[in-house]
Amino acid sequence: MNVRVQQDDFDISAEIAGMRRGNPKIGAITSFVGVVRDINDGDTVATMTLEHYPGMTEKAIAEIIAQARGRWEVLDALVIHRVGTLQPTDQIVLVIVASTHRGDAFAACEFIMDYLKTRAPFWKKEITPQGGRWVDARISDDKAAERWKT
Amino acid sequence: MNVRVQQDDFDISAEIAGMRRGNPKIGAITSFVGVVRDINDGDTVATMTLEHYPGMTEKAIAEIIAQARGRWEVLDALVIHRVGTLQPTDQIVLVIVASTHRGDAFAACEFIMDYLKTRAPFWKKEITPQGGRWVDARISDDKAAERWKT
Amino acid sequence: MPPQRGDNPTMITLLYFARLREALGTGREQLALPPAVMTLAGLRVHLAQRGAAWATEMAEGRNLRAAVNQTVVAADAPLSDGDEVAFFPPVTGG
Amino acid sequence: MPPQRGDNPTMITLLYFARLREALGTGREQLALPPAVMTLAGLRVHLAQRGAAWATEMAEGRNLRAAVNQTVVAADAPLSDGDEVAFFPPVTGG
Repeated sequence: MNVRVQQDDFDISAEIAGMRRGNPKIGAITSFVGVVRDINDGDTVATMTLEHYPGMTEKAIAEIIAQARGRWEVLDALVIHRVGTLQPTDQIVLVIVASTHRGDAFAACEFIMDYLKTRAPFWKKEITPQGGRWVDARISDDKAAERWKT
Repeated sequence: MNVRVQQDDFDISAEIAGMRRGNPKIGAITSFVGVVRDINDGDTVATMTLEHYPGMTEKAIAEIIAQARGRWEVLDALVIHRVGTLQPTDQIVLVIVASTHRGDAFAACEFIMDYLKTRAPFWKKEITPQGGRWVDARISDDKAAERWKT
Repeated sequence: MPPQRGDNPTMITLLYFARLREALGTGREQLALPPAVMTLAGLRVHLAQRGAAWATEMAEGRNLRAAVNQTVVAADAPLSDGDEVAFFPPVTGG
Repeated sequence: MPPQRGDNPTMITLLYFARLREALGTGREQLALPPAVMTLAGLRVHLAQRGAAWATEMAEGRNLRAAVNQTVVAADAPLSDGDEVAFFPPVTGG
Protein backbone atom coordinates (compact mmCIF):
# COMPACT_ATOMS: atom_id res chain seq x y z
CA MET A 1 0.00 0.00 0.00
CA ASN A 2 1.34 3.41 -0.99
CA VAL A 3 -0.28 5.33 1.86
CA ARG A 4 0.36 4.45 5.49
CA VAL A 5 -0.79 6.26 8.62
CA GLN A 6 0.92 4.75 11.64
CA GLN A 7 2.27 5.38 15.13
CA ASP A 8 5.54 3.58 14.41
CA ASP A 9 8.62 5.22 13.02
CA PHE A 10 9.67 4.48 9.44
CA ASP A 11 12.93 3.48 7.75
CA ILE A 12 13.56 5.49 4.59
CA SER A 13 16.44 3.20 3.52
CA ALA A 14 14.19 0.15 3.53
CA GLU A 15 11.42 1.96 1.64
CA ILE A 16 13.80 3.26 -1.04
CA ALA A 17 15.47 -0.16 -1.37
CA GLY A 18 12.07 -1.77 -1.94
CA MET A 19 11.20 0.75 -4.61
CA ARG A 20 14.40 0.53 -6.63
CA ARG A 21 14.53 -3.26 -6.51
CA GLY A 22 10.92 -3.32 -7.64
CA ASN A 23 11.48 -1.35 -10.83
CA PRO A 24 14.85 -1.21 -12.67
CA LYS A 25 13.59 1.73 -14.76
CA ILE A 26 13.89 3.98 -11.71
CA GLY A 27 16.76 6.45 -12.08
CA ALA A 28 15.81 9.16 -9.58
CA ILE A 29 14.27 8.97 -6.12
CA THR A 30 13.38 12.14 -4.30
CA SER A 31 12.19 12.15 -0.74
CA PHE A 32 11.02 14.43 2.00
CA VAL A 33 11.16 13.82 5.74
CA GLY A 34 9.33 16.18 8.10
CA VAL A 35 10.86 16.41 11.55
CA VAL A 36 9.53 17.67 14.91
CA ARG A 37 11.39 20.88 15.81
CA ASP A 38 12.18 21.80 19.41
CA ILE A 39 11.04 25.38 18.83
CA ASN A 40 7.96 26.60 16.95
CA ASP A 41 6.75 30.20 16.81
CA GLY A 42 9.28 31.07 19.49
CA ASP A 43 8.24 28.51 22.09
CA THR A 44 10.02 25.38 23.24
CA VAL A 45 8.19 22.25 22.17
CA ALA A 46 8.46 19.30 24.57
CA THR A 47 6.22 16.85 22.71
CA MET A 48 3.71 16.89 19.90
CA THR A 49 0.53 14.90 19.35
CA LEU A 50 -0.80 14.22 15.88
CA GLU A 51 -4.48 13.50 15.31
CA HIS A 52 -6.02 12.42 12.02
CA TYR A 53 -9.33 11.48 10.43
CA PRO A 54 -9.09 7.70 9.84
CA GLY A 55 -10.37 6.77 6.43
CA MET A 56 -10.49 10.26 4.99
CA THR A 57 -6.77 10.80 5.57
CA GLU A 58 -5.76 7.78 3.50
CA LYS A 59 -8.29 8.73 0.82
CA ALA A 60 -7.04 12.34 0.66
CA ILE A 61 -3.39 11.27 0.36
CA ALA A 62 -4.17 8.67 -2.30
CA GLU A 63 -5.97 11.41 -4.25
CA ILE A 64 -2.94 13.73 -3.96
CA ILE A 65 -0.64 10.97 -5.24
CA ALA A 66 -3.05 10.31 -8.13
CA GLN A 67 -2.93 13.99 -9.06
CA ALA A 68 0.87 13.92 -9.02
CA ARG A 69 0.86 10.85 -11.27
CA GLY A 70 -1.35 12.77 -13.69
CA ARG A 71 1.07 15.67 -13.91
CA TRP A 72 4.49 14.02 -13.88
CA GLU A 73 6.08 10.71 -14.80
CA VAL A 74 5.89 8.87 -11.49
CA LEU A 75 7.09 5.26 -11.43
CA ASP A 76 6.39 4.79 -7.73
CA ALA A 77 5.28 6.94 -4.81
CA LEU A 78 4.85 6.43 -1.10
CA VAL A 79 3.55 8.52 1.79
CA ILE A 80 3.92 7.50 5.43
CA HIS A 81 2.53 9.85 8.08
CA ARG A 82 2.87 9.22 11.77
CA VAL A 83 0.17 9.93 14.37
CA GLY A 84 0.23 9.89 18.16
CA THR A 85 2.85 11.45 20.41
CA LEU A 86 6.23 12.51 19.02
CA GLN A 87 9.33 14.22 20.42
CA PRO A 88 11.60 16.86 18.91
CA THR A 89 13.93 15.36 16.25
CA ASP A 90 11.39 12.54 15.62
CA GLN A 91 10.32 11.91 12.05
CA ILE A 92 6.71 12.92 11.26
CA VAL A 93 6.15 12.30 7.60
CA LEU A 94 7.88 10.61 4.68
CA VAL A 95 7.18 11.24 1.00
CA ILE A 96 9.13 9.29 -1.64
CA VAL A 97 8.72 9.67 -5.39
CA ALA A 98 10.59 7.56 -7.93
CA SER A 99 10.87 8.46 -11.60
CA THR A 100 13.11 7.91 -14.60
CA HIS A 101 14.53 11.42 -14.36
CA ARG A 102 15.05 13.74 -11.45
CA GLY A 103 13.02 16.73 -12.64
CA ASP A 104 9.77 14.79 -12.39
CA ALA A 105 10.77 13.22 -9.08
CA PHE A 106 11.55 16.59 -7.46
CA ALA A 107 8.40 18.32 -8.73
CA ALA A 108 6.04 15.48 -7.82
CA CYS A 109 7.56 15.10 -4.34
CA GLU A 110 7.26 18.82 -3.55
CA PHE A 111 3.72 18.91 -4.98
CA ILE A 112 2.65 15.97 -2.79
CA MET A 113 4.11 17.63 0.32
CA ASP A 114 2.49 21.00 -0.44
CA TYR A 115 -0.90 19.40 -1.00
CA LEU A 116 -0.57 17.09 1.97
CA LYS A 117 0.06 20.15 4.18
CA THR A 118 -3.19 21.77 3.08
CA ARG A 119 -5.48 18.86 2.12
CA ALA A 120 -4.76 15.83 4.30
CA PRO A 121 -6.69 15.84 7.60
CA PHE A 122 -3.97 15.84 10.23
CA TRP A 123 -3.76 18.20 13.18
CA LYS A 124 -0.77 18.93 15.38
CA LYS A 125 -0.97 19.78 19.05
CA GLU A 126 2.21 21.03 20.67
CA ILE A 127 2.94 20.68 24.36
CA THR A 128 5.03 23.65 25.47
CA PRO A 129 5.94 24.92 28.96
CA GLN A 130 2.80 27.10 28.62
CA GLY A 131 0.61 24.01 28.08
CA GLY A 132 -0.93 22.36 25.06
CA ARG A 133 -1.86 24.32 21.95
CA TRP A 134 -3.20 23.33 18.58
CA VAL A 135 -0.91 24.49 15.79
CA ASP A 136 -2.51 27.09 13.51
CA ALA A 137 -2.56 26.55 9.78
CA ARG A 138 0.03 28.66 7.97
CA ILE A 139 -0.80 31.05 5.16
CA SER A 140 2.59 30.12 3.71
CA ASP A 141 1.35 26.54 3.30
CA ASP A 142 -1.74 27.70 1.41
CA LYS A 143 0.49 29.78 -0.84
CA ALA A 144 2.82 26.84 -1.44
CA ALA A 145 -0.12 24.70 -2.58
CA GLU A 146 -1.54 27.54 -4.72
CA ARG A 147 1.70 27.67 -6.74
CA TRP A 148 0.82 24.41 -8.48
CA LYS A 149 -2.43 25.72 -9.93
CA THR A 150 -0.82 27.08 -13.09
CA MET B 1 32.72 15.54 6.40
CA ASN B 2 29.85 16.71 4.20
CA VAL B 3 31.30 15.36 0.95
CA ARG B 4 32.19 11.71 0.52
CA VAL B 5 33.34 9.89 -2.59
CA GLN B 6 33.40 6.15 -1.94
CA GLN B 7 33.00 2.69 -3.44
CA ASP B 8 30.74 1.51 -0.62
CA ASP B 9 26.99 1.84 -0.61
CA PHE B 10 25.34 4.36 1.72
CA ASP B 11 22.46 4.22 4.22
CA ILE B 12 20.16 7.22 3.86
CA SER B 13 18.33 6.37 7.11
CA ALA B 14 21.54 6.56 9.11
CA GLU B 15 22.60 9.82 7.44
CA ILE B 16 19.23 11.48 8.04
CA ALA B 17 19.14 10.25 11.64
CA GLY B 18 22.55 11.77 12.28
CA MET B 19 21.45 15.09 10.84
CA ARG B 20 18.20 15.46 12.74
CA ARG B 21 19.71 14.37 16.06
CA GLY B 22 22.51 16.86 15.48
CA ASN B 23 20.24 19.90 15.16
CA PRO B 24 16.75 20.13 16.71
CA LYS B 25 15.98 23.21 14.60
CA ILE B 26 15.68 20.96 11.53
CA GLY B 27 12.09 20.65 10.38
CA ALA B 28 12.49 19.55 6.77
CA ILE B 29 14.92 17.12 5.16
CA THR B 30 14.90 16.67 1.41
CA SER B 31 16.97 14.06 -0.31
CA PHE B 32 17.83 12.70 -3.71
CA VAL B 33 19.08 9.22 -4.58
CA GLY B 34 20.35 8.52 -8.07
CA VAL B 35 19.95 4.90 -9.17
CA VAL B 36 21.55 2.82 -11.96
CA ARG B 37 18.88 2.02 -14.56
CA ASP B 38 18.87 -1.23 -16.51
CA ILE B 39 18.19 0.61 -19.76
CA ASN B 40 19.75 3.84 -21.01
CA ASP B 41 19.23 5.34 -24.48
CA GLY B 42 17.48 2.14 -25.50
CA ASP B 43 20.22 -0.33 -24.59
CA THR B 44 20.36 -2.83 -21.76
CA VAL B 45 22.92 -1.88 -19.15
CA ALA B 46 24.65 -4.79 -17.41
CA THR B 47 27.04 -2.82 -15.21
CA MET B 48 28.35 0.71 -14.92
CA THR B 49 31.75 2.04 -13.90
CA LEU B 50 32.15 5.47 -12.37
CA GLU B 51 35.44 7.32 -12.61
CA HIS B 52 36.26 10.59 -10.85
CA TYR B 53 39.02 13.12 -10.39
CA PRO B 54 40.20 12.63 -6.79
CA GLY B 55 40.68 15.91 -5.03
CA MET B 56 38.91 18.08 -7.57
CA THR B 57 35.66 16.14 -7.17
CA GLU B 58 35.45 16.80 -3.44
CA LYS B 59 36.44 20.44 -3.98
CA ALA B 60 33.81 20.93 -6.69
CA ILE B 61 31.02 19.41 -4.59
CA ALA B 62 32.02 21.44 -1.51
CA GLU B 63 31.84 24.56 -3.68
CA ILE B 64 28.35 23.60 -4.94
CA ILE B 65 27.15 23.09 -1.36
CA ALA B 66 28.64 26.46 -0.38
CA GLN B 67 26.70 28.11 -3.22
CA ALA B 68 23.48 26.47 -2.04
CA ARG B 69 24.13 27.71 1.50
CA GLY B 70 24.52 31.21 0.11
CA ARG B 71 21.14 31.09 -1.64
CA TRP B 72 18.91 29.23 0.82
CA GLU B 73 18.66 28.58 4.54
CA VAL B 74 20.57 25.31 4.81
CA LEU B 75 21.08 23.88 8.31
CA ASP B 76 22.96 20.82 7.09
CA ALA B 77 23.88 19.25 3.77
CA LEU B 78 25.56 16.06 2.65
CA VAL B 79 26.65 14.59 -0.68
CA ILE B 80 27.83 11.00 -1.08
CA HIS B 81 28.82 9.84 -4.56
CA ARG B 82 29.88 6.31 -5.32
CA VAL B 83 32.67 5.33 -7.73
CA GLY B 84 33.75 1.98 -9.14
CA THR B 85 31.52 -0.71 -10.61
CA LEU B 86 27.76 -0.64 -9.99
CA GLN B 87 24.79 -2.76 -11.12
CA PRO B 88 21.27 -1.75 -12.17
CA THR B 89 19.13 -0.76 -9.13
CA ASP B 90 22.31 0.18 -7.20
CA GLN B 91 22.44 3.60 -5.58
CA ILE B 92 24.89 6.04 -7.23
CA VAL B 93 24.56 9.35 -5.45
CA LEU B 94 22.91 10.75 -2.33
CA VAL B 95 22.16 14.42 -1.67
CA ILE B 96 20.54 15.44 1.62
CA VAL B 97 19.61 18.98 2.61
CA ALA B 98 18.14 19.90 5.99
CA SER B 99 16.45 23.21 6.69
CA THR B 100 13.87 24.77 8.99
CA HIS B 101 11.25 24.80 6.24
CA ARG B 102 10.67 22.60 3.24
CA GLY B 103 10.82 25.22 0.48
CA ASP B 104 14.48 25.90 1.14
CA ALA B 105 15.27 22.21 1.52
CA PHE B 106 13.68 21.28 -1.82
CA ALA B 107 15.26 24.13 -3.76
CA ALA B 108 18.75 23.63 -2.34
CA CYS B 109 18.63 19.86 -2.90
CA GLU B 110 17.57 20.18 -6.53
CA PHE B 111 20.14 22.94 -7.11
CA ILE B 112 22.95 20.78 -5.70
CA MET B 113 21.91 17.84 -7.92
CA ASP B 114 21.65 20.00 -11.04
CA TYR B 115 25.07 21.53 -10.43
CA LEU B 116 26.64 18.23 -9.46
CA LYS B 117 25.46 16.78 -12.79
CA THR B 118 27.26 19.50 -14.76
CA ARG B 119 30.16 20.59 -12.52
CA ALA B 120 31.45 17.65 -10.49
CA PRO B 121 34.10 15.58 -12.33
CA PHE B 122 32.52 12.13 -12.55
CA TRP B 123 32.23 10.03 -15.69
CA LYS B 124 30.01 7.04 -16.28
CA LYS B 125 30.89 4.10 -18.49
CA GLU B 126 28.12 1.65 -19.27
CA ILE B 127 28.74 -1.96 -20.16
CA THR B 128 26.01 -3.08 -22.59
CA PRO B 129 25.73 -6.20 -24.78
CA GLN B 130 27.41 -4.06 -27.48
CA GLY B 131 30.42 -3.41 -25.22
CA GLY B 132 31.55 -0.53 -23.05
CA ARG B 133 30.62 3.04 -23.83
CA TRP B 134 31.20 6.33 -22.06
CA VAL B 135 27.93 8.09 -21.36
CA ASP B 136 27.53 11.38 -23.23
CA ALA B 137 26.69 14.54 -21.31
CA ARG B 138 23.06 15.55 -21.72
CA ILE B 139 21.95 18.93 -22.97
CA SER B 140 18.98 18.55 -20.59
CA ASP B 141 21.43 18.55 -17.68
CA ASP B 142 23.05 21.77 -18.89
CA LYS B 143 19.60 23.33 -19.17
CA ALA B 144 18.65 22.16 -15.68
CA ALA B 145 21.72 23.87 -14.25
CA GLU B 146 21.12 27.02 -16.33
CA ARG B 147 17.69 27.47 -14.71
CA TRP B 148 19.28 28.56 -11.45
CA LYS B 149 21.12 31.52 -13.01
CA THR B 150 18.22 33.92 -12.51
CA MET C 1 -42.61 27.33 2.36
CA PRO C 2 -38.94 26.25 2.11
CA PRO C 3 -38.11 22.77 0.81
CA GLN C 4 -38.34 20.03 3.45
CA ARG C 5 -37.48 16.38 3.65
CA GLY C 6 -40.09 13.61 3.78
CA ASP C 7 -41.40 11.99 6.92
CA ASN C 8 -38.58 9.45 7.34
CA PRO C 9 -35.92 10.83 9.70
CA THR C 10 -32.58 11.61 8.03
CA MET C 11 -29.86 10.18 10.28
CA ILE C 12 -26.28 11.38 9.93
CA THR C 13 -23.04 10.70 11.78
CA LEU C 14 -21.21 13.82 12.93
CA LEU C 15 -17.46 13.88 13.59
CA TYR C 16 -15.39 16.65 15.19
CA PHE C 17 -11.60 16.80 15.21
CA ALA C 18 -8.69 18.45 16.97
CA ARG C 19 -9.33 21.87 18.59
CA LEU C 20 -13.00 21.60 17.65
CA ARG C 21 -13.37 18.19 19.28
CA GLU C 22 -11.85 19.51 22.50
CA ALA C 23 -13.93 22.71 22.51
CA LEU C 24 -17.19 20.82 21.93
CA GLY C 25 -16.30 18.03 24.33
CA THR C 26 -17.28 15.34 21.84
CA GLY C 27 -15.75 13.68 18.81
CA ARG C 28 -18.76 11.85 17.43
CA GLU C 29 -22.54 11.87 17.55
CA GLN C 30 -25.56 10.53 15.68
CA LEU C 31 -28.05 13.18 14.69
CA ALA C 32 -31.56 13.08 13.26
CA LEU C 33 -31.59 16.04 10.88
CA PRO C 34 -34.53 18.41 11.37
CA PRO C 35 -36.62 18.42 8.18
CA ALA C 36 -35.63 22.02 7.36
CA VAL C 37 -31.88 21.26 7.37
CA MET C 38 -31.00 20.40 3.77
CA THR C 39 -27.34 21.41 3.43
CA LEU C 40 -24.04 21.58 5.26
CA ALA C 41 -24.58 25.32 5.82
CA GLY C 42 -28.00 24.62 7.32
CA LEU C 43 -26.47 21.97 9.59
CA ARG C 44 -23.85 24.42 10.82
CA VAL C 45 -26.54 26.99 11.69
CA HIS C 46 -28.52 24.27 13.42
CA LEU C 47 -25.53 23.19 15.52
CA ALA C 48 -24.68 26.80 16.41
CA GLN C 49 -28.17 27.12 17.92
CA ARG C 50 -27.14 24.69 20.67
CA GLY C 51 -25.45 27.70 22.25
CA ALA C 52 -22.31 27.94 24.45
CA ALA C 53 -19.23 26.36 22.76
CA TRP C 54 -21.38 25.33 19.82
CA ALA C 55 -22.39 28.92 19.12
CA THR C 56 -18.74 30.01 19.29
CA GLU C 57 -17.21 27.20 17.26
CA MET C 58 -19.89 26.94 14.58
CA ALA C 59 -20.24 30.73 14.16
CA GLU C 60 -20.12 31.93 10.58
CA GLY C 61 -16.83 33.78 11.05
CA ARG C 62 -14.96 30.69 12.30
CA ASN C 63 -12.50 29.17 9.88
CA LEU C 64 -13.93 25.65 9.76
CA ARG C 65 -13.64 22.96 7.10
CA ALA C 66 -16.22 20.28 6.50
CA ALA C 67 -16.26 16.95 4.72
CA VAL C 68 -19.25 14.85 3.69
CA ASN C 69 -18.46 11.18 3.37
CA GLN C 70 -14.75 11.96 3.67
CA THR C 71 -14.63 14.47 0.83
CA VAL C 72 -14.22 18.20 1.46
CA VAL C 73 -17.29 19.98 0.10
CA ALA C 74 -18.69 23.50 -0.16
CA ALA C 75 -21.28 24.94 2.25
CA ASP C 76 -24.18 24.31 -0.12
CA ALA C 77 -23.55 20.55 -0.30
CA PRO C 78 -26.81 18.63 0.27
CA LEU C 79 -27.11 16.08 3.08
CA SER C 80 -28.61 12.61 2.80
CA ASP C 81 -29.56 9.84 5.16
CA GLY C 82 -26.51 7.89 6.33
CA ASP C 83 -23.99 10.62 5.54
CA GLU C 84 -20.80 10.95 7.57
CA VAL C 85 -20.31 14.67 8.15
CA ALA C 86 -17.06 15.95 9.68
CA PHE C 87 -16.17 19.43 10.92
CA PHE C 88 -12.56 20.36 11.60
CA PRO C 89 -10.08 23.25 11.72
CA PRO C 90 -7.72 23.87 8.79
CA VAL C 91 -5.28 20.98 8.63
CA THR C 92 -1.72 21.20 10.01
CA GLY C 93 -0.06 17.86 9.23
CA GLY C 94 3.29 17.10 7.66
CA MET D 1 58.60 37.82 -30.97
CA PRO D 2 55.84 36.31 -28.83
CA PRO D 3 56.22 36.29 -25.03
CA GLN D 4 58.33 33.43 -23.72
CA ARG D 5 59.18 31.99 -20.32
CA GLY D 6 62.60 32.27 -18.73
CA ASP D 7 65.34 29.66 -18.89
CA ASN D 8 64.07 27.52 -16.00
CA PRO D 9 61.92 24.66 -17.29
CA THR D 10 58.23 24.94 -16.38
CA MET D 11 57.13 21.50 -15.18
CA ILE D 12 53.46 20.61 -15.04
CA THR D 13 51.50 17.48 -14.22
CA LEU D 14 48.99 16.46 -16.87
CA LEU D 15 45.93 14.33 -16.08
CA TYR D 16 43.46 12.73 -18.50
CA PHE D 17 40.14 11.18 -17.53
CA ALA D 18 37.45 8.83 -18.81
CA ARG D 19 37.06 8.51 -22.60
CA LEU D 20 40.05 10.80 -23.08
CA ARG D 21 42.29 8.70 -20.83
CA GLU D 22 41.37 5.57 -22.79
CA ALA D 23 41.81 7.21 -26.19
CA LEU D 24 45.23 8.63 -25.28
CA GLY D 25 46.36 5.47 -23.49
CA THR D 26 47.57 7.41 -20.48
CA GLY D 27 46.08 9.00 -17.40
CA ARG D 28 49.02 11.01 -16.14
CA GLU D 29 52.29 12.49 -17.32
CA GLN D 30 54.89 15.06 -16.33
CA LEU D 31 55.63 17.62 -18.99
CA ALA D 32 58.28 20.32 -19.38
CA LEU D 33 56.37 23.12 -21.07
CA PRO D 34 58.04 24.49 -24.19
CA PRO D 35 58.88 28.17 -23.59
CA ALA D 36 56.28 29.35 -26.12
CA VAL D 37 53.39 27.59 -24.36
CA MET D 38 51.94 30.16 -21.97
CA THR D 39 48.29 29.19 -21.65
CA LEU D 40 45.91 26.26 -21.54
CA ALA D 41 44.95 26.89 -25.18
CA GLY D 42 48.62 26.83 -26.13
CA LEU D 43 49.12 23.58 -24.26
CA ARG D 44 46.21 21.99 -26.11
CA VAL D 45 47.70 22.96 -29.48
CA HIS D 46 51.06 21.64 -28.33
CA LEU D 47 49.54 18.28 -27.32
CA ALA D 48 47.57 18.02 -30.58
CA GLN D 49 50.88 18.23 -32.45
CA ARG D 50 51.80 14.82 -31.08
CA GLY D 51 49.56 13.45 -33.84
CA ALA D 52 47.41 10.27 -33.96
CA ALA D 53 44.92 10.08 -31.05
CA TRP D 54 46.35 13.31 -29.63
CA ALA D 55 45.52 15.21 -32.79
CA THR D 56 41.97 13.80 -32.75
CA GLU D 57 41.23 14.26 -29.08
CA MET D 58 42.85 17.66 -28.62
CA ALA D 59 41.44 19.10 -31.87
CA GLU D 60 39.77 22.47 -31.51
CA GLY D 61 36.30 21.14 -32.31
CA ARG D 62 36.38 18.50 -29.56
CA ASN D 63 34.18 19.26 -26.57
CA LEU D 64 36.86 19.10 -23.88
CA ARG D 65 36.95 20.63 -20.42
CA ALA D 66 40.10 21.59 -18.59
CA ALA D 67 41.01 22.36 -15.01
CA VAL D 68 44.15 23.99 -13.66
CA ASN D 69 44.90 23.05 -10.06
CA GLN D 70 41.46 21.43 -9.79
CA THR D 71 39.48 24.47 -10.86
CA VAL D 72 37.76 24.67 -14.25
CA VAL D 73 39.27 27.55 -16.18
CA ALA D 74 38.93 29.21 -19.57
CA ALA D 75 41.24 28.54 -22.51
CA ASP D 76 43.32 31.68 -21.91
CA ALA D 77 44.27 30.64 -18.37
CA PRO D 78 48.04 31.06 -17.86
CA LEU D 79 50.19 28.10 -16.79
CA SER D 80 52.86 28.12 -14.08
CA ASP D 81 55.52 25.78 -12.82
CA GLY D 82 54.03 23.00 -10.67
CA ASP D 83 50.52 23.32 -12.04
CA GLU D 84 48.23 20.28 -12.18
CA VAL D 85 46.44 20.48 -15.52
CA ALA D 86 43.56 18.11 -16.28
CA PHE D 87 41.72 17.49 -19.54
CA PHE D 88 38.41 15.61 -19.54
CA PRO D 89 35.10 15.18 -21.39
CA PRO D 90 31.95 16.91 -20.11
CA VAL D 91 31.00 15.32 -16.79
CA THR D 92 28.29 12.68 -16.47
CA GLY D 93 28.01 11.86 -12.77
CA GLY D 94 24.97 11.64 -10.52
